[in-house]
Amino acid sequence: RYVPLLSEKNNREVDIETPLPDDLTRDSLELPDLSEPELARHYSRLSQMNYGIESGPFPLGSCTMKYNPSFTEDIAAAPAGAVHPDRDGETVQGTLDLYAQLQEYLADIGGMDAVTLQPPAGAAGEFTGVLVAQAYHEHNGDERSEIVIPDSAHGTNFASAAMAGFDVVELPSGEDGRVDLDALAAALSDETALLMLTNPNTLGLFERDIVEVAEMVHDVGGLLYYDGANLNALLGRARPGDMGFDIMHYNVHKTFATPHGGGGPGAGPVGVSEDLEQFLPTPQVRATDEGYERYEPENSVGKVHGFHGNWLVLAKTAAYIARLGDEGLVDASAKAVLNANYLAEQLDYEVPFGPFHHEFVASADDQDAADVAKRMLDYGVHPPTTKWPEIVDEALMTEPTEGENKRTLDQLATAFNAVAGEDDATLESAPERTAARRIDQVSAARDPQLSWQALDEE
Amino acid sequence: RYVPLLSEKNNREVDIETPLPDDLTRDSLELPDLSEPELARHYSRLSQMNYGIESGPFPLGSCTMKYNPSFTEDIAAAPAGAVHPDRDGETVQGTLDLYAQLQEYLADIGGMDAVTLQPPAGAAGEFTGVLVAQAYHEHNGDERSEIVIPDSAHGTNFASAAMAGFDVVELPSGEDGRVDLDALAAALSDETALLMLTNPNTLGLFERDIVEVAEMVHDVGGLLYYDGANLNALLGRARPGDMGFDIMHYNVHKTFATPHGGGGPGAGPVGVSEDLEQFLPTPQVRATDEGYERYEPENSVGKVHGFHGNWLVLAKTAAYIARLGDEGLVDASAKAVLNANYLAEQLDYEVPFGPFHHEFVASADDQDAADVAKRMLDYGVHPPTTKWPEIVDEALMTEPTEGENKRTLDQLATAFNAVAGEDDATLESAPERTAARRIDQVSAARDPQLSWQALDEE
Amino acid sequence: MGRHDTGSPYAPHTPAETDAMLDAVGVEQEADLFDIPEAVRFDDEFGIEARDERAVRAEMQDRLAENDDLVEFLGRGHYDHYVPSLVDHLADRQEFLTSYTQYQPEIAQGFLQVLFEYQSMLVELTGLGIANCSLYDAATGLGEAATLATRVRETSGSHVLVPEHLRAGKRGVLANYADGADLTVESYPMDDGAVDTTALAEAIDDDVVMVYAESPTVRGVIEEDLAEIGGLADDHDALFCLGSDPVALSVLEEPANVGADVVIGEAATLGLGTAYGMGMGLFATREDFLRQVPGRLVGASEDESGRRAYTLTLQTREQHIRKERATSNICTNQAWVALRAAIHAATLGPDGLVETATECIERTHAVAERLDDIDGITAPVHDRHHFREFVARTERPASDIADDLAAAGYAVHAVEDDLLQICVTETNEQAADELVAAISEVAQ
Amino acid sequence: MGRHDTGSPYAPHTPAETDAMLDAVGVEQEADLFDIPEAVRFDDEFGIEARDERAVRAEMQDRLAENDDLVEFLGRGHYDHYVPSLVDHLADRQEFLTSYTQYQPEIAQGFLQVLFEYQSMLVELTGLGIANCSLYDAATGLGEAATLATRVRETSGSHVLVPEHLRAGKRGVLANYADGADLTVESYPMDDGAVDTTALAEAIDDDVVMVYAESPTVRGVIEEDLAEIGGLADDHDALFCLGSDPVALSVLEEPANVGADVVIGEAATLGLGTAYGMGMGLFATREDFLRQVPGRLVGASEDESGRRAYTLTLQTREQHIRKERATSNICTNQAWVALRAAIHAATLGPDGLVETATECIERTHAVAERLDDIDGITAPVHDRHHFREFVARTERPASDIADDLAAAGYAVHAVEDDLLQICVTETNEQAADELVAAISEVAQ
Repeated sequence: RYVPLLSEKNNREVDIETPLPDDLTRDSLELPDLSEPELARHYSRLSQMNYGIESGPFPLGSCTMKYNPSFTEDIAAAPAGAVHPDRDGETVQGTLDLYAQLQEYLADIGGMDAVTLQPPAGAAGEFTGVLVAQAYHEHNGDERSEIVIPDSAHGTNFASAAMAGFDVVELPSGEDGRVDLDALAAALSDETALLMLTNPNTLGLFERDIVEVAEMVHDVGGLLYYDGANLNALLGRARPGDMGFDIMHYNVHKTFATPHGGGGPGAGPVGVSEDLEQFLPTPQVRATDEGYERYEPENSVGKVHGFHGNWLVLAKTAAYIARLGDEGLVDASAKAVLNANYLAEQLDYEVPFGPFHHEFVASADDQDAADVAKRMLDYGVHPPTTKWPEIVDEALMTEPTEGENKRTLDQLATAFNAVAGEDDATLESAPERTAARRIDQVSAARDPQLSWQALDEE
Repeated sequence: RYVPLLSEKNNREVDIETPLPDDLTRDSLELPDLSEPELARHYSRLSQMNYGIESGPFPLGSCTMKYNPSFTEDIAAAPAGAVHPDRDGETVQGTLDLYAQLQEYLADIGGMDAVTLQPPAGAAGEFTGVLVAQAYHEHNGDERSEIVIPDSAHGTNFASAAMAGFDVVELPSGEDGRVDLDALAAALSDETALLMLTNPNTLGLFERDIVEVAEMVHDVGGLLYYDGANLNALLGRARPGDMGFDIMHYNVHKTFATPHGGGGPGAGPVGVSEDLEQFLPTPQVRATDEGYERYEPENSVGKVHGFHGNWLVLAKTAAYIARLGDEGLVDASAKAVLNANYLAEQLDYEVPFGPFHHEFVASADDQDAADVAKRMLDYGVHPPTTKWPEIVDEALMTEPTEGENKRTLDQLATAFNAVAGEDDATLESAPERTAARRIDQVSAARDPQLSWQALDEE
Repeated sequence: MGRHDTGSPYAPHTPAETDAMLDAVGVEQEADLFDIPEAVRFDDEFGIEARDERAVRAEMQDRLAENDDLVEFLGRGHYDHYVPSLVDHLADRQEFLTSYTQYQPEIAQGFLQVLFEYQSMLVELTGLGIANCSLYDAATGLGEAATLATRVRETSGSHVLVPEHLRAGKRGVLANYADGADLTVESYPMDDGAVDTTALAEAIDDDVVMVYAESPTVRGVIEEDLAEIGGLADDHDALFCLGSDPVALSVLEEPANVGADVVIGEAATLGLGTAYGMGMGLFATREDFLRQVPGRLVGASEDESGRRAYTLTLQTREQHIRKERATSNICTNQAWVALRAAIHAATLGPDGLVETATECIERTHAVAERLDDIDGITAPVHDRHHFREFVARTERPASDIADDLAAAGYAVHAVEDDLLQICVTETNEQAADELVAAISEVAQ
Repeated sequence: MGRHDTGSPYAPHTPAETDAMLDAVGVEQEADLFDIPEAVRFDDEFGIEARDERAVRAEMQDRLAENDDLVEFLGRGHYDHYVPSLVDHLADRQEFLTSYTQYQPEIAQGFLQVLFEYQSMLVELTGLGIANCSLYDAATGLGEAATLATRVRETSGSHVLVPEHLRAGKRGVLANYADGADLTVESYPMDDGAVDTTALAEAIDDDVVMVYAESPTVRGVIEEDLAEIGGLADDHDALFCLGSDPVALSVLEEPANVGADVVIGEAATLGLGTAYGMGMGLFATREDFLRQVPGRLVGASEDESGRRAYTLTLQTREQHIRKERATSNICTNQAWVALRAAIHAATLGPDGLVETATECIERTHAVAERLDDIDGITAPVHDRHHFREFVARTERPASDIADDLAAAGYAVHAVEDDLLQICVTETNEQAADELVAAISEVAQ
């Protein structure tokens, strides 16, 4: 099941002759030179060595790997949508209409007052949100230096805060896995620009004290940021805006079923409360009497993407939301939470904390969680996220999503439980039944070979 | 790797209530009831248990399994082409233009004067051709009862002749695998309506005496039919019309790369010489001063398809021919013939007869050809057509097509030669490395179970 | 581009590979491989200029754009139902689309299982014991049914009876199949759009090998006397062949229950949508006729390890083994369309199928009633239940009205001097209001 | 339809399954599973009406059809090259499209190998030792380059220098990235569309951490003094970051040869076509900066059986491990677009890439010359070599001309009061004659 690199199949060096002076051009270019049938087989074969959402369950915690409806691809591929970003607004009313509609859908779903679709991913949404918070404080003549983030938060929260020049204050989780109000009180100060919170948090737990948390943050003059990674747990049941969050991002490639593409593209729209709309990136889209127009918010933070964000992804998002409607969105969350609870119930591994919503974190305890994952591959399923969040020993962070049926959940449970009963030696030699056996990641990092040119030099 | 039947996953019986009187309707309907994510996995999984042209070489003799360019799918899917067959000709000028162009392309390539695109497959083309020959003789007041067919011909030739009510006179091949002129002379008479010939024949041999053959058939008042299954050997090198053939069909799903679809749809356009145009099925398409129009040939044989044939396939055919042009067509044949000759050269199996063109028939000799094929599956390639034509012992009828590169041909040769050196026991227990092991076809035929209902009754 | 500028872009040979292979074969050039007598060599050109992929796409799409963009209310045997995106997404996977007939079942289990599931769905829809896994279309299915009749009947006969209202193309194909089996095709009369069973009783005799009827008919009429027709056929040892389609069959009485021996029809009503008449013939029949069935059959079996597996079966019926004694000449069929139909049916599920069918009744009825309110239009002409379509009587010549409607952007059938035919499905219903308005403009 | 009429059509639960699962969990109803305080429960509705797949497709396509159908001659950082059908065909396979980031490399070798091949192609195109496997777009790539500069420079600095001609959006993104790193962005002047190296020499000092230049520039000018710019940057221990794209890089001098430390740019010029500005950021840099690179890197390794295998590597740079000390916050990137670009590049091959690039020079030159013949138009404004696009000076206000052209069916940029910008690729060249004719109509 080894597929040679394209360059091993046939590389070719061609001389460069152009109308340009020679000193502006390269002498030659060496790249793979293969025919279409050879390429079709190459990539078709490689695809068969990859696991997608139609290959089986994909219970990666915090990743919301749900089924991606294929019809949304057709909409994204509509030729009428393939317009240049610099087109005059008057000549792309259809695209602006779609942006305006999606802004409204997302604002409604999040309980926010305004939404920008520009951030091209969740982390870009976080960075945008942090910029908005920064702009808000500066606008008030109140520069603040700190962002408070729970220890169970996604790593991107920390990185996004740092990127904008903030100091991060890490908030230790309480014994129940949630925000500890005393610890929060200790962390907050008049330097607190923002508290970034995931709710339900990465343990799948709803922050029961969210109203108090919001009050405390607001009392010191800070803002609240909602990390939307886990929004799939709450659709139509609770809205970040109603909980007191001022800013949030949406991971449309999680909650709204746009395909993850092996790592992207996603999109990370950001919603804000009314007061903060003036700081959103430019341009925004709004309806006027004559149609739709782009405009620059009064005190905009400027740009977070060169153009208008990941259009193809946004089109799929709008289509998914329109397909589901109110009832479908509520049902998606209900089934996602039901699936997580049902699956947790079947496991032999201990699942601390609770009650959880769309995901749970089991503990592999005296097994190595990473080995557990490798061994699960042998049972034909994708394993959960492992070793994170760190507040659970050997964490197996599991999010089945609403897309799995009972039979598949039972199969998953069987895989988990089979592995739970196996010894370390078995786990360490796993996987045995996959195309590639366990891959040596340590030497890959010690002596990085990042191109076929690097391999050739060996 | 077992995938339960849809009905085993979830069947559901629904009561039927319609505005119709109850006695016109059924009481209930029981069918699989699954959600889209479940179906996507079901069929995606099944596809992974199937071997396509992008999975590897597919050297089935007489099947011309060449690479199917994906861009032709886009053309076939163009919404503007999705018109109803009863549309007034004036309102579907684009479709008629494409038909007219394809008729012309095919006429040029075959050296024919007129072409009908209506037959939906090669065998339907044969039947159409036989009907045309029959109409021709009847039109001349000369009813004839026999069709002469070489023993090496495709089984469809015999069946198509019989379908039209003709008696079949089987012509034994000569010692060189070609038509034996003495045997032909003996077979011909004033009852001979048609000689059906494949050229190169199924052994890959060009009928060197084709000019004499044509003369002999024409001398007794018969017509010559060219089975286009092997046309990929001759593109731009020789044309059936120039050899004296009066009627021919084209297998566009072979020669012109439309995908075979696991058994269809194909299309089997039929070309005829000028005198026979009047007998073609109705409607034909022609250019006029005002555009394109459909018309009924004067003495048309009528219909061989309910509408206008397999439109989607014809659109792909036209696109493929336009993409290749003269040079591409000539090159396709040249490389197909080169590949067959090169591969034959590498084999340990004996390859009788020659020189061959796009295909050859090796002999497994004291091995069972069907077992050889099963064993080749274990080497990851699709085997050749086996046990046919019968004039070669334990035939391995092999057609690599132009779509394979040297490396793949070498891999194929390695597989052939490895199997050639193995013992019967190994062959009989093959395949060992496939998803399904050897399938019991005898009991499948003895006790046919043709539906899940039949399985349930067991 | 580059080295693929000339020659076939789908032949992978580099110049060096070509040379090496020519060497191995022992010839100087490709031309030397062709054993073609001088007299029949082709030294001319076709004059077809190669174009790159982009140019061919643009050219073909520009050409097709010459088709007038009309909203079609057309049926009469070719129907447009919405095909879910999932069908394309899955059916276009190369493992399905580009595979060959399943001669090596060990590496074709996926396609075989889908065909087996297709057969099973058709068994449920028809109530008959066997369904093959596709013929070309409904018309060729009718032809195959007639030749089946000659094979399964104990005594020979010379006639096939078909209804007066029958698509000409379907009758034409039947005639060609019948001719080779020494059969002639004759029509029996209809009364108000349905079979005139009294007249049929008079027309039928022991020389008839098969009686054909349709429900819905080509005019969309749901036949009410199928059991009686079946009885008449049975009385004369004639096969009763019923024409229908999978959507209609999801609500209509099972053909098996009204005595049908064979069901043929257009199964691409699921899976394909409007395709200029390209279709897929469904063919189902009684188990008694198992060894006389035309076309491919997939059967369940086991592999050596005892696991269920599928394979083409009863291939001894087929031309590649039985040659001129085969049950049919069909070889390449419409397998991929059957796969599409199966996926489409599964996507709808039983509820979706029944809902689609029910709408074909309700929606058609509603549109006919609205047309009947227009001066100059009577609809439906036949006082019957309809499915998908109906005919309307016009005062003005029907073809004039059809032309006016085409100018206004709508395509309808003009089936006789004073008859229009209109077909409504979920894909054109959004324009039904406009059509009614347009007809009211031009009806008089 | 049917049981999937309500609720999510993508949740497979039958009512019986739901009940069984609720039982197993020990609750009566789904609502009981939500541990949400009363005060923040949402009891209202969004008012979004669910529509079926067909309706959503129709609605969205109707909406997009409201876009005017203009032939676009637009570029300035977002380009339309023809994407071969094979790219869609392969990239849309669910195993690629719907997979996750390759955290379990044993079942993700296919995607990893494609990304490794993408990285390798970029290494060839840039001449630099490392390419990551995508950032969001060129603009964010520029931002990441600036923060990289602060990390790799031994002494701190406070400035980034960018060219006077720079897309506002790109500068805007850079400014936000720079701000967090305590950098300010300043422009250096250009002369006749290219870098004014004398002015740059004056502007640069040791407080500059990075000098950015583009070739081709936002106006399509091929920069002639890249080595000099690189030298100036080097003299002041500033990184030299070059903006370009894979098509241009296939013929232009390797960035490594002119002293570039980082190459950023829009790599979706291969693989994506016009997509309302959606792109994919290429990011290549010198091996020295390996552990400071932002974004994902795929490395070759071996599996336990000793066979070559691929894996994400050096993940300790990334946010999910290093948190606020990560080299970037990027997590979800544009991997699938990188896969598309890699397939597109492979489909073109070296000849095809070079041919595409050469046409970007020749075709643009030819169109500029023809415009120059029109009274009221001077083109190109800059006496330079151009790639894909150029600016033309107008006598009438440029925006008026652009409006008139839009009314005639063509979209061009009005970049300043008297400057139009026009981009020509293989996808609009067929309309270039018409554009020239249209401009000659409205130039005065």
